[in-house]
Amino acid sequence: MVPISAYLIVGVALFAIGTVGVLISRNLIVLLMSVELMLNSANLCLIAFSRSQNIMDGHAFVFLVLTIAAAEAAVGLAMVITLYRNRETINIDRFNLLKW
Amino acid sequence: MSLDLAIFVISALVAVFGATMMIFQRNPVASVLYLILSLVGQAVLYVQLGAAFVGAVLIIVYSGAILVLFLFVIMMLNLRSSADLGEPSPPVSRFVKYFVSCLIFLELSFIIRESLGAGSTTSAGIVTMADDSFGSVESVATLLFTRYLYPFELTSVLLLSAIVGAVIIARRATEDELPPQPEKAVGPISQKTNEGQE
Amino acid sequence: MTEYLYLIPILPLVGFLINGLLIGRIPRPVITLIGCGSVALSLALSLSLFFELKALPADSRMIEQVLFTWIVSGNFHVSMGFLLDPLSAVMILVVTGVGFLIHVYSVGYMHKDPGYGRYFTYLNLFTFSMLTLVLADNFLLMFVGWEGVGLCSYLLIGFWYHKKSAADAGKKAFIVNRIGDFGFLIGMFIVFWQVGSLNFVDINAMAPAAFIAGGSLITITCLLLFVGATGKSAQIPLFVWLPDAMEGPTPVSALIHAATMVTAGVYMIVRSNVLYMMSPDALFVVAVVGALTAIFAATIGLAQNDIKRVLAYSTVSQLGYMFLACGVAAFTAGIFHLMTHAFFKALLFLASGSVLHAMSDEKDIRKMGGLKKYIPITYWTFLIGTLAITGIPGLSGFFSKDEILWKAFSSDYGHPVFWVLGFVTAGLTAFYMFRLVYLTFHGPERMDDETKSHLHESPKSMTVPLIILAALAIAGGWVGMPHILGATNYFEHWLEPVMASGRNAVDTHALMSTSSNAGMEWSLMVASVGLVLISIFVARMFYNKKPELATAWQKKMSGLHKLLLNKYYIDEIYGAVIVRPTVYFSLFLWKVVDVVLIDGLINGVAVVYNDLSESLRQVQTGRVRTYATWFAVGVVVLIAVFMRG
Amino acid sequence: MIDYTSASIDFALLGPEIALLASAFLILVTGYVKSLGKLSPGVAFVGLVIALVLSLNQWGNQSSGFFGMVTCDDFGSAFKVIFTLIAILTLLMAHRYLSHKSLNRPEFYALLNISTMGMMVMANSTDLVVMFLGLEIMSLPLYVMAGMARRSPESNEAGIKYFVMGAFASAFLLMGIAFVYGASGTTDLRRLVTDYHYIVGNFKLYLYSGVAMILVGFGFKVGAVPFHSWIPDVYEGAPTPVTAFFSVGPKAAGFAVLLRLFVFGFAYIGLLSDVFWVLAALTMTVGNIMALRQNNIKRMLAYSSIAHAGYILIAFAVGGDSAVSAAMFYLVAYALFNTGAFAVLVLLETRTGCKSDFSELSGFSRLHPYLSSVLALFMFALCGFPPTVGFFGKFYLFSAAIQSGFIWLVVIGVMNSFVSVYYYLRVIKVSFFDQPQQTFVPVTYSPAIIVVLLITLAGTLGLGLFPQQLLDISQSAIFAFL
Amino acid sequence: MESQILTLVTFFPLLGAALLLLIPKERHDSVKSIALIISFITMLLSFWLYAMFEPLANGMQFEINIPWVASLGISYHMGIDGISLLLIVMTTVLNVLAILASFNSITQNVKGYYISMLLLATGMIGVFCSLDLFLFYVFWEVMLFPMYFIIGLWGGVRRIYAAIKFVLFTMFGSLLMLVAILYILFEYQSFAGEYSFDMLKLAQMPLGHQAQLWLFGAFALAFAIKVPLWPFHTWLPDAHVEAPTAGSVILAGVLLKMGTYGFIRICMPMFPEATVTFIPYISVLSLIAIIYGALVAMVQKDVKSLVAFSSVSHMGFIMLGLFALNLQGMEGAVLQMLNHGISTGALFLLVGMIYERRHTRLIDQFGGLAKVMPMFSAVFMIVTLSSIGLPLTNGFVGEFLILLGTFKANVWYAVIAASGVILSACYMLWMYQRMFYGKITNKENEGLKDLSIREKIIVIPLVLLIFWIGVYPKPLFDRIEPAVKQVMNQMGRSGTVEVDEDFSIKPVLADRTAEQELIVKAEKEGE
Repeated sequence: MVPISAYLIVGVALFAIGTVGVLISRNLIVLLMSVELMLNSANLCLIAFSRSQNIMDGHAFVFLVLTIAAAEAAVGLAMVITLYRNRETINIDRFNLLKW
Repeated sequence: MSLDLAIFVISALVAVFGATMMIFQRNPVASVLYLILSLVGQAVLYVQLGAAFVGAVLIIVYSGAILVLFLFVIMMLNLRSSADLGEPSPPVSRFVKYFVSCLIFLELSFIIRESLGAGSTTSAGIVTMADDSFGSVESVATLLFTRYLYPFELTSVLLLSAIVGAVIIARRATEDELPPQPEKAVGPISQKTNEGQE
Repeated sequence: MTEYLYLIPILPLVGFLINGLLIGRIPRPVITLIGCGSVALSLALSLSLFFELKALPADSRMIEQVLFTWIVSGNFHVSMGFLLDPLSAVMILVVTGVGFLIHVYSVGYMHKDPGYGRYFTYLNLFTFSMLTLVLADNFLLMFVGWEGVGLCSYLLIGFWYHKKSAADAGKKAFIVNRIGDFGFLIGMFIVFWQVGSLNFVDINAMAPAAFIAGGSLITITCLLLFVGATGKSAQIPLFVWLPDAMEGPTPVSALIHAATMVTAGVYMIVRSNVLYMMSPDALFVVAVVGALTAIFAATIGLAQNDIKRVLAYSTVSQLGYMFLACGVAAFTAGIFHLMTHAFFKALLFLASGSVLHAMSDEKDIRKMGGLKKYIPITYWTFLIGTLAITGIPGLSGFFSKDEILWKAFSSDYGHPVFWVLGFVTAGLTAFYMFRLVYLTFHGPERMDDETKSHLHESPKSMTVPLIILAALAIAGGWVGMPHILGATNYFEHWLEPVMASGRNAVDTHALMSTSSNAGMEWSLMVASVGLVLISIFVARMFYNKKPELATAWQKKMSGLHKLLLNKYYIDEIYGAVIVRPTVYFSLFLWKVVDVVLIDGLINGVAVVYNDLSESLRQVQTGRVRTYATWFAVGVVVLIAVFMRG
Repeated sequence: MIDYTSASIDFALLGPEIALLASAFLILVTGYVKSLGKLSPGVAFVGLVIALVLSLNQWGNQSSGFFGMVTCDDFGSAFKVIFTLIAILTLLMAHRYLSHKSLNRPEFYALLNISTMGMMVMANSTDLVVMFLGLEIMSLPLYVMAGMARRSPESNEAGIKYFVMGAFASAFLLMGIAFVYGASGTTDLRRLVTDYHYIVGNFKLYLYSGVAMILVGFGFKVGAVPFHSWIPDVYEGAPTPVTAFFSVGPKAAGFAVLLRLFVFGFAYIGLLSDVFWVLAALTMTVGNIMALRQNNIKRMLAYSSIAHAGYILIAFAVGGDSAVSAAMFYLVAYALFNTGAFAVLVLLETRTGCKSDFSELSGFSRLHPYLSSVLALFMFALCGFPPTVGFFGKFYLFSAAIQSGFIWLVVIGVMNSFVSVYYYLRVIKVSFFDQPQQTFVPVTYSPAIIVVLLITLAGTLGLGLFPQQLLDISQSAIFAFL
Repeated sequence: MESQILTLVTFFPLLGAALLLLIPKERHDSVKSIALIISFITMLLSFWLYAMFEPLANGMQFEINIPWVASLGISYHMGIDGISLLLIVMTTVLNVLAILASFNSITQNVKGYYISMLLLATGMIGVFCSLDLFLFYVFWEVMLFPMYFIIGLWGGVRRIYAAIKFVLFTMFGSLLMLVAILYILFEYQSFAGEYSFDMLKLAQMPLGHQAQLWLFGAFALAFAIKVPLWPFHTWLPDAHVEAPTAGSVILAGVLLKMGTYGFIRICMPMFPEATVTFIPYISVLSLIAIIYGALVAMVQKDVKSLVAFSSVSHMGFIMLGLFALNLQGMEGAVLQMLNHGISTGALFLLVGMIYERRHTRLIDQFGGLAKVMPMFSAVFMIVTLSSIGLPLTNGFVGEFLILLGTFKANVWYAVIAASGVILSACYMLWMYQRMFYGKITNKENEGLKDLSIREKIIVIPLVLLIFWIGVYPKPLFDRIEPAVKQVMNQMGRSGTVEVDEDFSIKPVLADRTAEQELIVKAEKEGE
């Protein structure tokens, strides 16, 4: 049998990869996907913990999180569209009118 | 090497691989596809953890809907890999970013390793097979409609606001909006008028 | 009448207030009436009180009148109160008497001045202050008068304020006096904290118990008070202001800088004779300073060419005599000389004023000469004054100066060296005074024709006071004839009650050993008179008979002459050592400490903050990924912290 | 005591939330009918007022429902009142501004109400899941509102920055909740408290790291350093009424949750005090120092809001009843004068082309002595001068800290308010002392904004002079807590 | 009515300010006259206060104590003793004169100006009335804004710099004071079990030595900046020079007194032991201020900054007198607080008058003014003399007592301070000479008008006060003495210091340790 911690480590690893994605990707869409990935990795952890605690609440929570992720994706993508319309780029580094 | 372990290793590798590839793609379409790959790997892990229903939802809703939405937007905006992505960050800054992320990973995995098996309901943190109802559609549904009724209803509000928000942000301009300003900010705008102190 | 004691100072104050508040609105005759009248009333009152006092038995000649409590703070209690005793009686007579004459004189002297009203206002204020000074029953009220006369001196020296030199001189006088006051103040503090009172009567009674006679505390106290006296009475090292004070109108020089104010230091020492008697060391210092000042100022007087400056240095010199007297515990002699000096020096100044009046304010004696025939009254009165100051027997100056010289020699606190210094000074005095007389009134007429055409004798209002003062200069000394001449020293008897307490303070038989050596006294007297006569003769040789001799000597000793002419460069030394460094130091404090250090530090902090802000702002790059990086760093740290916990 | 296990589905507990949601629905429905679109601010207002009344009505009512997911107590009710008040003020000042900028869409009001509802959800629960959901319900509309001015690159940018950072923070928060769940098997704060011996004994590290990440998530919302960096950009770019709402609403909600979690829930973690000590000191210092050299008033106020968050964080380091009530008091105070300051900016910005740069204020007082005096008063309140409520808030907060021995933290706080004087006074300096650079276009008032100004002004001065009432409320609100 | 008179005096100007708000701002004349009337009535009220005040009586009078924020022990507690009484009277008088003096010089934003002046008056009077620390602090800070506006709006060229410097300096100190106030609150709570900000109650609380030192330090810093004690003085010249005339008058006349008042009202009764410990430090700083202020004043080119630095010097005297901690020194210091207000206030008023005529304050622009403006020069002379402490003017009485008291406390302090007396004569007379004496070198000075009726009305009361206090200060001492004694008794109550029969403060620590040693010795021997 695989220990729960292995699953958790995978979850954490995915989380870290998501973090890397947010930190390094200049493409706004990839960045959004990285955030999604982070949410998903948290979900994986939730499921794993749910398993280890043998309590199913985590499953319900994951359900809710999926909804949240969907909502965020919708709003985020809408913003991407507007940004692209206005600025014709989705390079996140270009959006630095506001600074200092 | 048991079957479980093999499945775990493979799907974990797929998940991690997909995630890694996702962030390094220049072409967003490829990114989306890699993310889907990763999600598939994760879904397998879900199933292994006795969350078959949630795993299924992950594939159906996530890969099927959300990521398609991404694809849809990418297509709509006609983004290519050659789209303006400017200069990559300087190596130092990139190193810092990797380093920080690694630290997060190391810290969290350290915590997991340290807590291994402590007080777990299962011995040594090894998951035993749960009863059938664990993770089943019925039990998840029961949970959602009893204890998690209120949060579940709240998600509807969330979705509503997301819809409204998406609409209001991304809708076409109406005639009552101001015409675009003469010096319409196009493309890279880097200069800023925030200079000159008193 | 004694209940009207307070009116003596108050009357001039009233005069001051009326004249001052209505300045520019009342005609001159009224100003004159108020100005002179108030002093005249004071004089009359003083005379009547004097006689009233005289009528009392010798040991109860003391009238104290307390008007109201002035300052009270815990056990510190000072009242506005006046004390009339033989000493202050003498002083008020001198002040009101000479003061009145000078007021009258001023009517003529100042009649053309646009600041006539202001002048009398100041003069009345001065009279008020001086009377307060001498009548005060405590140190603090005395200090009021003390500072008041200083103020009036300042105002009157700078009377012609449009002249820079006058304004400078006034300021100098005030500031130098303040330096003296510093000592006076501190001395007063010691007295108060030791004795518990500043009232003279209390001090006289309690000081012997409060201080250890001959101890260092009493010496310090007396020396500090003496510092005050040196400031007011222009002694070394604070004499520098007095010659400059001659920038004021001449009657002012006569009143303030010769007859009354400058003698306040002497008065103060005599007033606190109880304290001084307890400190032989302090007395010694007083004597030394007095003697040195006397000879020092006399030497400067030898070379001056300004008629008033010669008189000014002679005043400094004579004041030195008075301090010498005090220093050898011959307080009576000091006061006696103070009085006679008031007469003849006022006379000399007023006469010189008359000369200036005639000479259209030309002060340089090298441009005078032969005035004798143009202004005879002035000449004769001036000559009487000169004879009195040089100490020609029979005139007032002789008696007082001779007594001082004798006491300097014979007193327990005296020393032959003091006598020698005083003796030489007497010779020098005779020389420069007659130099003055010869250059001014005799010999060729060196003034220009314009001036010559205006030469005239002064009006009555000026000559009459001169004549009265001349009479006083002759006769004023007869009240204090020495015993060896077979006369009664009324003056000494009169002041005896005041001095007795001082003598009682210390167990001493001093001062009384004088008459035992009549032969010595006679011979010293003859010697000094001889020296004076020789000096007069030499002066006559140099400045009347053979002027070329004077120029020859002047050439021969040009270095010395220059030194004397420039007053030993004392002003310059003070300027270089004290004034200029202070100014530069102040500039340093302002420009460096204030602006650079303190403000620099504070502005520096502001700049640091601003720079910090400016550089921290750079962190806010506007790039989301940078923000996320910081965010992630925060997370790492936070988790790390929690992991340890 | 509250019956925490109640499974009753008692909608009365959700009265204010339902009112807001209903009004949002109504707006959305009517909004698509052109002729009814004008009604939407009114509908939103009515919804908010009803919510306010219902919240007030809940005062003293302590019960739990929905399987323990909804906990109604005075603490929550008090915060609900604060949220609705803030929303009402925002609504009042937003309407004309939005019309002026052609942003007056019915959806805005719906989003405002939904966001407010999200805050209520946050304040009204002791369950991490519900808190998280509430946070999202609050945040999503905010992201949208920040980016509302679609034609303005700044607004776009503000929206996307807020969104990216918000989502990033949410991920951490979620991970944190997952870890806490992993440690305890529950997300209910009450069980986390009652079982803490067991949890700490067995899963200390899970719990601690989970708590750390939860702290990150909510710390982000309140703008604690180093999770603050979005604030200046977003505040500057967003439409000003929205910024006004940002700077107090979500902050108050974040603090409500943080107070519940960290002062009461996880108070047994001894480390927290030190962590918050550092966070507070860092937050106020960074906020103040960076505010020093700003040229845009909105941006300056953004940094200042970071600094004020730092002051409030002192209460967390201190812990205990008086600190919580002080934090609540300060939040109300801050909401009042900060909203007031923004209301003046809103007025200014209704003139064409004005971006609230400092230079645009020069000579302001010549034309508008009263308005500029009011602005000055708000600045004084932000500085913490008496007799404004800003002073009393700080006073109360610092006194709570000193009583627990946090003298050095207070000294740091005090030194920080000293630094802040400089930049707040700069507003006054520019508007009063500087010569007008060009002709100053007069602002035009609307009744609504005058009401806002009057309310905030009255609150700023009135509560500063007579704080007793509010003090009592803030003190009694915590008694019914948890 | 009688019980509320302090409230009335304090808030009457505020009421007036509210009234002014209603006047249209174009109507300058009615704004001016209403402001004047308000301040005048306030002055009359303060005279009434003076008349009703019981001299030679102990304790606070006209006390009011109403709970304000009960749960924190904050109350609206007002009451005055002789010290506050005199300062209040001085404040109201100076306020009238300052307002009168502004009639011609303030032409812009007239209404705002007079509102600020009246607000300022409320703040100042409030500080002197407060017996509750919180209330005190509120008034203390409230004063800040009107002054900030007065300097910043109606000031000179560098007004903005000066205004900000003024506020930042003052704030810096007062914020630390706030921390100290909070700490006291906490200490008192653990001592008495209740919250209280009542100064009288707090003075009865025993505090540990260490705590006293810190608290004293925090309060002292705030007060020292206000005084201003060297080296915290650099805001003063800037603020004085840049402020309009009335601002300078109030600043010098009243605001600086708040610092010294704070020392006497708060620091000394509450932290007696620390006060004694701090004597040498504060005294040395005061001495530096005396000498330094005088020296720097000497080389100033601007009359106002000269007067400002002279204030530094004079305030040094006051501090020195206070920290002599004996009756003479403290009474002298309190009296000197009034004197400095009158003399320096008068100086600033006079400088303002000449500034109105010539629009310059540089000394070398003047010269020979005595000829064209005899009355002005005479008054200036009187004020100058009062400032340098000539006997029979007010300055002397205070300065003398300060030096007398200081001499008892420490001879060398007194000696050094007394040398400041010399220096003050130097710079003042030098300035006077350069401005008024000599020939008229500057053509513009030739046609200057002498004092107008309004200006005479301004200066005459001050001149009268100068001489009244100089000649007959006894009524003032009758009011000051019980108050000072009360402060000393409050200090003595703590048991760490002792008031001897001459009313000077001595630490008893040394004796006590000796006693304790004896006990210890006895115990050892017993064993």
